[in-house]
Amino acid sequence: MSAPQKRVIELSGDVDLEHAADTRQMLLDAIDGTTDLLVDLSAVTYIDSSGIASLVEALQAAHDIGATLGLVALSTQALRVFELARLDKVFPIYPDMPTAMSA
Amino acid sequence: MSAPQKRVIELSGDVDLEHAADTRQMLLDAIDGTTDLLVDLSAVTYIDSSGIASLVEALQAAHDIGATLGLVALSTQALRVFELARLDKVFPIYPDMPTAMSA
Amino acid sequence: MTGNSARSQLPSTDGNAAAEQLLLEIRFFAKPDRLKLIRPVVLAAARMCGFDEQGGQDIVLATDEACQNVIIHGYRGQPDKQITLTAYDIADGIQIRLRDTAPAADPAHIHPRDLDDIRPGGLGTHFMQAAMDDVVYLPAPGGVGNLLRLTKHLPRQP
Amino acid sequence: MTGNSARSQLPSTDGNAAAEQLLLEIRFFAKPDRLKLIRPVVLAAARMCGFDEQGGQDIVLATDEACQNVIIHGYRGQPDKQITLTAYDIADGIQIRLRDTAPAADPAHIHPRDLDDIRPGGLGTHFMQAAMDDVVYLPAPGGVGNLLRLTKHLPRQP
Ligand SMILES: Nc1ncnc2c1ncn2[C@@H]1O[C@H](COP(=O)(O)OP(=O)(O)O)[C@@H](O)[C@H]1O
Ligand SMILES: Nc1ncnc2c1ncn2[C@@H]1O[C@H](COP(=O)(O)OP(=O)(O)O)[C@@H](O)[C@H]1O
Repeated sequence: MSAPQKRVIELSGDVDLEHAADTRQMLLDAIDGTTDLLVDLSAVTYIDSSGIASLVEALQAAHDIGATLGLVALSTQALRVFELARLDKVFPIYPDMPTAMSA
Repeated sequence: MSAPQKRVIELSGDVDLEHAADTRQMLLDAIDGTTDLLVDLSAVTYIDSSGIASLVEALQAAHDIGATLGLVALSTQALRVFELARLDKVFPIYPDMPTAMSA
Repeated sequence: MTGNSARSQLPSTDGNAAAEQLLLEIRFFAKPDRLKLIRPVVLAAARMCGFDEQGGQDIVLATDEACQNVIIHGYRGQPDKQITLTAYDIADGIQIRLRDTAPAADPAHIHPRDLDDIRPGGLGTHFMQAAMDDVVYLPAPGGVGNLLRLTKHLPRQP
Repeated sequence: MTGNSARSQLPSTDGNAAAEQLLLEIRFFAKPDRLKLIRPVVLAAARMCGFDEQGGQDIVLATDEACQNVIIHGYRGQPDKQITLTAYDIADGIQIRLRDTAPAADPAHIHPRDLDDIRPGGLGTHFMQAAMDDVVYLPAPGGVGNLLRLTKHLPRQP
């Protein structure tokens, strides 16, 4: 495969206010080089504005070091939330991991 | 097929106190001859003691006219409730419709 | 007025155990169509207390049957009466309390049918006993009505 | 004491509309871990009022965001404060009311960030506006606190 290496971070369960601090830390910890990041949301059962805030912060931190951050396998609920926030054009969004890996 | 004809009744959604009168009527209405009955529970989302009561009443009405009444495709929750009531040995219980039809 | 109940303070505990934590209080009219609103929140509370899906479903069943009995036997179908449900995290399990303002029930008359005497009905209290570790009928604290306490402990870790 | 709130009567309506029907009242402490108990009951209430899965999820999101704002901005994280949520079937939709006892909020200061100014935060009130038809901040009836009214109508039948 000739594509550059990508690091995958998996979020799961309710990405909500209760887990906001953990989510933020986990995402920011992953941004430690120029590796491009993919956030796998396939196991996310619910996401709210606090989860979105962590992802926006991580996206900006990734951009700051010249990396990218894409979102993979969003549920209908998650996609809806990104659309409502008009962030579906800001984040690269991929339907599944093979598509994301070969993008 | 050499098996006798069987009539299938489908229950769906929450077979609970709210729907107890309808459930009871639907089951008793189906017992109008000697046709053997199969109650398809595959679309049942929840069943409680009121649903069980309707099924016990229907079983007894079926027996009164020499018919049988079997239960098909119980969810884990439904099977659990029949087991707790020790009715899993009283009703014929089939995992799926083909098995029930050829029994 | 809704405003009154907003200002009366939620109890942090009922005074029994320091380790118990009130998860939430729900009040609803004693009508059969309300039970579908109660079941999902009881399941979520059970999961929050550490029960698995099966344990949660048992707790939902017991609570649902308890509410049915208040609707049918306690209030005899009067739809303007209310039930108050509180759910507590008791550290090693869950406790659900149901309060009503129905005439005092006599626990001696509350029991399931003989399981071998197969007939419609008479299973609700059996499900409550089978699904929970402890089922206690008490007079409501402070007067009118009943308090039913349903307790279930987490299975011991292997 | 829990007994007090059991005996204060649930309002059958808030006096606004004859067609509105109280589905239930939930009280909980203003803590982030309680929101997972609230979401499933709001979804069930939305389904009961006739909304489809997508409509129900929008109502859940708006309610969750409203609770978050009370927890964070209203009560500034004080975990011993409480929120009272009531859900009404308004015949052509649903109304969710949230009451708190936080200092009166000034609606003029409650608004989302500019959606084009991409930064973390500032989206909760946008989700509430986008998901619901009507979002109204009122003083709590009878004094201390705030009342937030979230209303959503069913889509017209084609
Ligand atoms: N909350 C209650 N108040 C008064 N009587 C009750 C209550 N719950 C149960 N009972 C009594 O206990 C009996 C058994 O209850 P249960 O096992 O749930 O079966 P069922 O409700 O089908 O009769 C009821 O028939 C009733 O006489
Ligand atoms: N319940 C509330 N009480 C007081 N202020 C509030 C309340 N809800 C929202 N606000 C104000 O409105 C702003 C925007 O809220 P919101 O769009 O939810 O984004 P965020 O909470 O991320 O700031 C908040 O930063 C706060 O200043």
